[in-house]
Amino acid sequence: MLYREAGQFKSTYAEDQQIFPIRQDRIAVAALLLVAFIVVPLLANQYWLSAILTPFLIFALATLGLNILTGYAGQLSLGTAAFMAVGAFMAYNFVLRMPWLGVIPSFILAGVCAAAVGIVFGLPSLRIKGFYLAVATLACQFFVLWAIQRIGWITNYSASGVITAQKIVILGYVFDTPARKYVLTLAIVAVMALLAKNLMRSETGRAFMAVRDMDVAASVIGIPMMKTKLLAFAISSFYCGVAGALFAYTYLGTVEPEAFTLDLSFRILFMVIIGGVGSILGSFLGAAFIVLLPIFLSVLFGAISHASGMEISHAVVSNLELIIFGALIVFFLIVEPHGLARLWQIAKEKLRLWPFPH
Amino acid sequence: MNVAFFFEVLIGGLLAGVMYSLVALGFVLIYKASGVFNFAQGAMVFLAALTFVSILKMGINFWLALVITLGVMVVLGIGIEKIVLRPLVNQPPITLFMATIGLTFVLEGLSQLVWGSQPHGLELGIPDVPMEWLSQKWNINVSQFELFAAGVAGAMVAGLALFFQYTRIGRALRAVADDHQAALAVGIPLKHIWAIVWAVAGFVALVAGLMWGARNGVQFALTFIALKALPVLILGGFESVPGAIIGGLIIGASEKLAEVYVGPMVGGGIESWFAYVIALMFLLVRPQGLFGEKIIDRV
Amino acid sequence: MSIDIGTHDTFPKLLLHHALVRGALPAIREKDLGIWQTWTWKQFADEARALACGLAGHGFKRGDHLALVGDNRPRIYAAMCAAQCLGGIPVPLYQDAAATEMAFPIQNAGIGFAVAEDQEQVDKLLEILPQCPTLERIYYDDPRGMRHYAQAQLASYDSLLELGRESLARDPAFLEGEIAKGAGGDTAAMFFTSGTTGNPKGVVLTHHALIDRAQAAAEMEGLNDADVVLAYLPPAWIGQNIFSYAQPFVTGYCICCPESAETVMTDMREIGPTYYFAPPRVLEALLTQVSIRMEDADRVSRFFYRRFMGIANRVGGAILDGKPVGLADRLLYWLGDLSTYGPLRNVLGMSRVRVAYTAGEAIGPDLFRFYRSIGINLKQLYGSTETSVFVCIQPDGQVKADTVGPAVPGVELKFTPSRELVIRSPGLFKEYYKNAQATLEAKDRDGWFHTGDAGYFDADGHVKIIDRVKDVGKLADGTLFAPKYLENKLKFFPYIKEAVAFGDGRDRVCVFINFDFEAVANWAEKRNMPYTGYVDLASRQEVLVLVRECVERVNADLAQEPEVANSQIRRFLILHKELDADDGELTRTRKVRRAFIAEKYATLLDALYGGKDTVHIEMQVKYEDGRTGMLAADLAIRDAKTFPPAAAKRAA
Amino acid sequence: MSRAQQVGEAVLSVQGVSLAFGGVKALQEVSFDVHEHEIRAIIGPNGAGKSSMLNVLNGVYHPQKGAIRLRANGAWREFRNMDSREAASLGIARTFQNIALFKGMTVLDNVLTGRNLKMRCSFLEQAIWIGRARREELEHRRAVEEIIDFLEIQHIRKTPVGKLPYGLQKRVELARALAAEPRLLLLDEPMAGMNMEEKQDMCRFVLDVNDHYGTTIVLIEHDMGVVMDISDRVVVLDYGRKIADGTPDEVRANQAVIDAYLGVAH
Repeated sequence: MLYREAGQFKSTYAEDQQIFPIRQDRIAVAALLLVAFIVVPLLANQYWLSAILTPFLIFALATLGLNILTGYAGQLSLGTAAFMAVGAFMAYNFVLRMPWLGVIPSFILAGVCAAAVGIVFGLPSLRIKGFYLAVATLACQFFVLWAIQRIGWITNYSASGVITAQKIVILGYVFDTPARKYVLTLAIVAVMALLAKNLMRSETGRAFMAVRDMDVAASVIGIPMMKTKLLAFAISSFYCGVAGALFAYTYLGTVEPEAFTLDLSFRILFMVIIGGVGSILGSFLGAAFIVLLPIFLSVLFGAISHASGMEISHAVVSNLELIIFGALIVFFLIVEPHGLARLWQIAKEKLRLWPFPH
Repeated sequence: MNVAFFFEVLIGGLLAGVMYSLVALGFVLIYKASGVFNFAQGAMVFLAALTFVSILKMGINFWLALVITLGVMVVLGIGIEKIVLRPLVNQPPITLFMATIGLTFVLEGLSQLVWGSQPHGLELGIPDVPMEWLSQKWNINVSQFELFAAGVAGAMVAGLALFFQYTRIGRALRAVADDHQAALAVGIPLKHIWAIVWAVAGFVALVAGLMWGARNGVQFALTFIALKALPVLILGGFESVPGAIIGGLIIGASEKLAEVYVGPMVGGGIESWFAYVIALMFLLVRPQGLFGEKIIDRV
Repeated sequence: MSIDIGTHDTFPKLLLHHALVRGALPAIREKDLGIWQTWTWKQFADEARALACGLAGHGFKRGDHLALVGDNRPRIYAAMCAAQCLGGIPVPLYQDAAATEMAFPIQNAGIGFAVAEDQEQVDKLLEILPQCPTLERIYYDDPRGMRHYAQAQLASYDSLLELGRESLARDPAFLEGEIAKGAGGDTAAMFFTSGTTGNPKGVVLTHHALIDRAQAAAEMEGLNDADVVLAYLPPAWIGQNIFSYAQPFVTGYCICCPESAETVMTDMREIGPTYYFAPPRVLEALLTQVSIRMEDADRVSRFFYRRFMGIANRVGGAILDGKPVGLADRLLYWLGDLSTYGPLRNVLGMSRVRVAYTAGEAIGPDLFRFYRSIGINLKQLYGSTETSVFVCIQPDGQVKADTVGPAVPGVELKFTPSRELVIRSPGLFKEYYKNAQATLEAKDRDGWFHTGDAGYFDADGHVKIIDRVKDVGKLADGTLFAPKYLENKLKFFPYIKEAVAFGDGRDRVCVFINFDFEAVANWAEKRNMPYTGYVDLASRQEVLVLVRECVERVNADLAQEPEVANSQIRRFLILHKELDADDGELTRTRKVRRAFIAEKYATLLDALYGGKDTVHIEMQVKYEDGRTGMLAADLAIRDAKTFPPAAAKRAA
Repeated sequence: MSRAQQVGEAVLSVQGVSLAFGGVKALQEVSFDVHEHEIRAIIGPNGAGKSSMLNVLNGVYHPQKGAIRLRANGAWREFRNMDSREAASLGIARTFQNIALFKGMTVLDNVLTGRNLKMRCSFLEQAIWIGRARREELEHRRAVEEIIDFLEIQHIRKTPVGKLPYGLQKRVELARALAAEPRLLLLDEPMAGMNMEEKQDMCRFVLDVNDHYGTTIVLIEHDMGVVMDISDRVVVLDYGRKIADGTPDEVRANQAVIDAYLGVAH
């Protein structure tokens, strides 16, 4: 209905293969970015910026990372939080020990470290598949956290293990207010999302999907199994690593192992599934859903207790949240196993063919 | 090095391993029958233990409480199968897996909502003290309770074995595990089977819950023992009951030994991951696990 | 912006002009290998010039004919212009014609050169080679599957182009000279009209005729080089050729060739033409598709669709004509445009259409109104091959469903006593090739062309066509009988695809009817009526009733018009098979060949007039897969209610 | 059959290949050769070892005995156990008996994967999607479109293969194999499970490919009919042994073959 595609023809392959082939989409995305970069920082309040939008972006990035591995390359992983942790702590150390490096390069290097760890723990994927692999990645989760707590050098021998993240200074400009942190995060996430999209629509992405869909055929047409799988782990971990660094620096403000528990890994995995396996857009939708759900619920309960006048104990509320959250997950999986991305896809198709039903 | 101490550790490890096996069994049963990797097993254990204790606390006698809890678990198992898994049939395994994680949250929330979240002690009347004669004779300290737990575990495995061998349902179950089509062909309604399996899993969870609850107290931490069971599973293979037992023993023993002999060198706390590393090492050599069959890629 | 056709008096000269002034603009696009491959005017000109030199190299001389056999493809059009560069005469042939049908034109014009699109077309030409000794060279565009062919006549288009490029490089002056030699009076092209009877006639048209008419129409509609046209009808048909060759050469707009016949819809949607031409049957098919697809929509959207279409039907046309419309209606229409018409135009690929023509046969008022009501400026056009198409066009704001509009500037019109429309226009053809006698019959000494169409001027001087003069007959009682007029009125019902009316010299009017299988099948499913196929449906009571209602509504209609009130339809039958051009029952342009049908189905005709109410028929039928089989059926014959003439009513 | 490239001399020779799974002898001492530009059929009743033979040819299985010899630019090279990737890089492409397409991807992407060995850019370049990587991607798109056009699957270019009917999937798989511009094309029962019309189409395409690209083709099929018409020479396997080798007519006349197909007890 909103789509008016008549006359949007492609006379080169470049046009045909652009990320948003439909003009209306390009306009929408441009508008969205404009709002996100300019309007939001001006209008949104502290709470929204620091408690909702920034974490949403960070989770989206981590989800993107896991989606590359699980959604595109078909390798199930439960160690996401560990890779994030590596990113966070390495970022801390780079900033701490090589201040001259600058924040962004430190983050990138942190991501590279995460990638290295990812490759190591990706090695089993060459021999084992499915849940065996998933469980194997748990080893990473536990080992990494253990290592961080045990190896003093990593935490710079801090007693508590909880470290305050250093100020973010880029070219002398200090990112200290929520708005600034948000913008920084947004910029990084936007760029990395673009890179991910490019990667997934070119040879690498196809190789990933080929391995996912039918590895025997993939190797028969010459796709190198080992390189592809490890690359998937590396890239995925890199994204998670950077996400971890952002998590510590632009969201928590502290670097601490407790932030990167198995629970977080599951959260990210949920975001992938709810958002849509093997979809970049899905990574954002999923993150938004999981981030907003608890907030929505607490608001809801707040309203209820306010309306009914009776006081609901905090324990009850948190348990109810837990239940509803879990139930919703299940419900969602039953209703739309392909996630929000698929729902969006269907809606879009309808809009494009309107007024025809199909 | 002190041989007696070594054996003490070893036996302790083996017995701890049995405890792992108890949990692992629950996973195996369900995976075998319905190919679902039921991450909620840990939560079920927690729920079982918590329910049982809470009922005891109401002053109901032990056996009655046991029966009631068993009832609850069976109903729960069947409910899960009907509400969660039936609608997801023919979905890719990962989807089912995710569903069980969602389920975990529900169960955790539910049990604490109903019974409150404060920890309870659980007294089965078997003291967690070393066996005198052993300690006197060889100066090896082995907990009575752990022996008892081992006994229970052994009994349950035996029971399950008999159940599989000699009951119609049991045989049906094996048929399903081997080949769903075949099972259908011989006229066994799959959904019944699955319901039953979940019920049985509930029972196993109860037993595990009692043992672990009695050992570490009934508290939220119980949910994490699922994580303890996972290495056992990859070691023993998701589909093999004996695998679960042997795997448990290996993990338990090696973990304890490592904890005692290797731990200090690296600053301790290695039990959180050591089991996984063993399992992993093992997998790299034998991808299909201890008892799993070899997978051949057909072209 | 209109260019001086005095100096640029031939197509090659026009091409060079465009290559000069708008060399970088797209001249022609083709959907190939997944994208719209584009030729600029410069590339087009270079291709044509090189090709011309190639042809010259193979001995193609001034006055030679070049047969073009293929679908709309850039290279076919390039070849067309190449021939003209050398003062040769391109002769486009219908690509879907059978080999035998191709033989006549080639023999008639003694054609020596041919450009064929692909293996399929080459095979046809090779098949008739024995009957066509003059045919010396065949150039094929698509080399797919051509490797095995050893025939001496064959050469690839590319090789020809190669040859041409070399010789062009060697001596560019030659071609310039050849082009300069060309004059407006020279023959530009020859189109064979698939005559309803006898052999086709080669219509000879000069550069001046085509260019002048193309120019006149272009100025009338303000066409310019920003316009876009989809070339999807046979290039051998003047109707297509004028829009995809003559007019772009005059105005410099871009034409687009679909990937294949199957993908026209999607390709049209992608391209979004601004200038569109479609014969009524195409528009009809589109509308049928729309309604069928809307049937599948859910209740709510169907409801809104109906409501908004209702509004459009009421005020859409008026708004398009710029007539005064109430504010409330304008608002509603605006909403409708936002939610329905706009999206509909979009999915039809007509969002950008500024001017749309329909012609070739009469168009149903409902059909016509539908397109105008959703905001597409669809207009009627009258013309023929002999007149370089443009004779009458409805100017914006004076559009009617039942006329073809007033004369285009430069055209003189009048009606002979026998109601025949005769024309004098710069666009008239030179002659029928090697057929002086036919030429004389068609074009009298004072240069009036006898169209053979019967009709009259309506109140505002618009031409109204009712039928072919030769078909206009008299019933036994002497009242006027215009079969085509009746047939069209019947065909305007969505359920009726073809109709053949008889009555000349008889006491009453009877018709054969083909219902529209798609529409009726759909109708049957809605009533969950099981059926096995066309023949089965044809024998159903319900269908007979359905058709009878249509016939009776036509009768009611006829009763209102004094001249034809007495030629109401008394009896009809539903044919057991769909009339088909391959069986010679229709012309390639899907006009019914009444005489032929009357002869072929004499038994049925006798039954109709013999007063029987069923008739048994057996006949050979050809199935899609080429097999033939016997088909036997009992056809029911029904009487239709007739109405007293309006005049009589008034009297009463 | 007249054709563009005349059949040349041998490019591939299989020498005394034996393959066994555990106790099962899939192939025993099988030897034959394949000439350049020819269409070579391997036929035989079910379980004759045809698929195993093909899997040996492109390194999916490794024979216990015997060797594969390939002639690459003039020189012969011998392989005992090459892996399937090596085979691919040597210009051997194949299709599978039960379609092995990438279900989650569009037709276009599936075919594009066939060109992965020709892609040179690093993943970093691809991520940035400028200059070389972009150019490379677009060039390969062009090349792939030629093949899509050749096999007449333009209309489904952007449909996910999962949604396609069986016959078309087979064609897409052929396209993917062709995208690698192979010297040697292995077709594993290309006509299995097709109706007569689809079979004819597929035959036409196989012939066209062989003719237009001059690709050497080895195809296996268990029903003799179709294959006999399109192949230059035929190897017949039965119970893992070669029982006949020659032109279709020779093979048809061969008693052992007739027995094998009529199922005479061995």
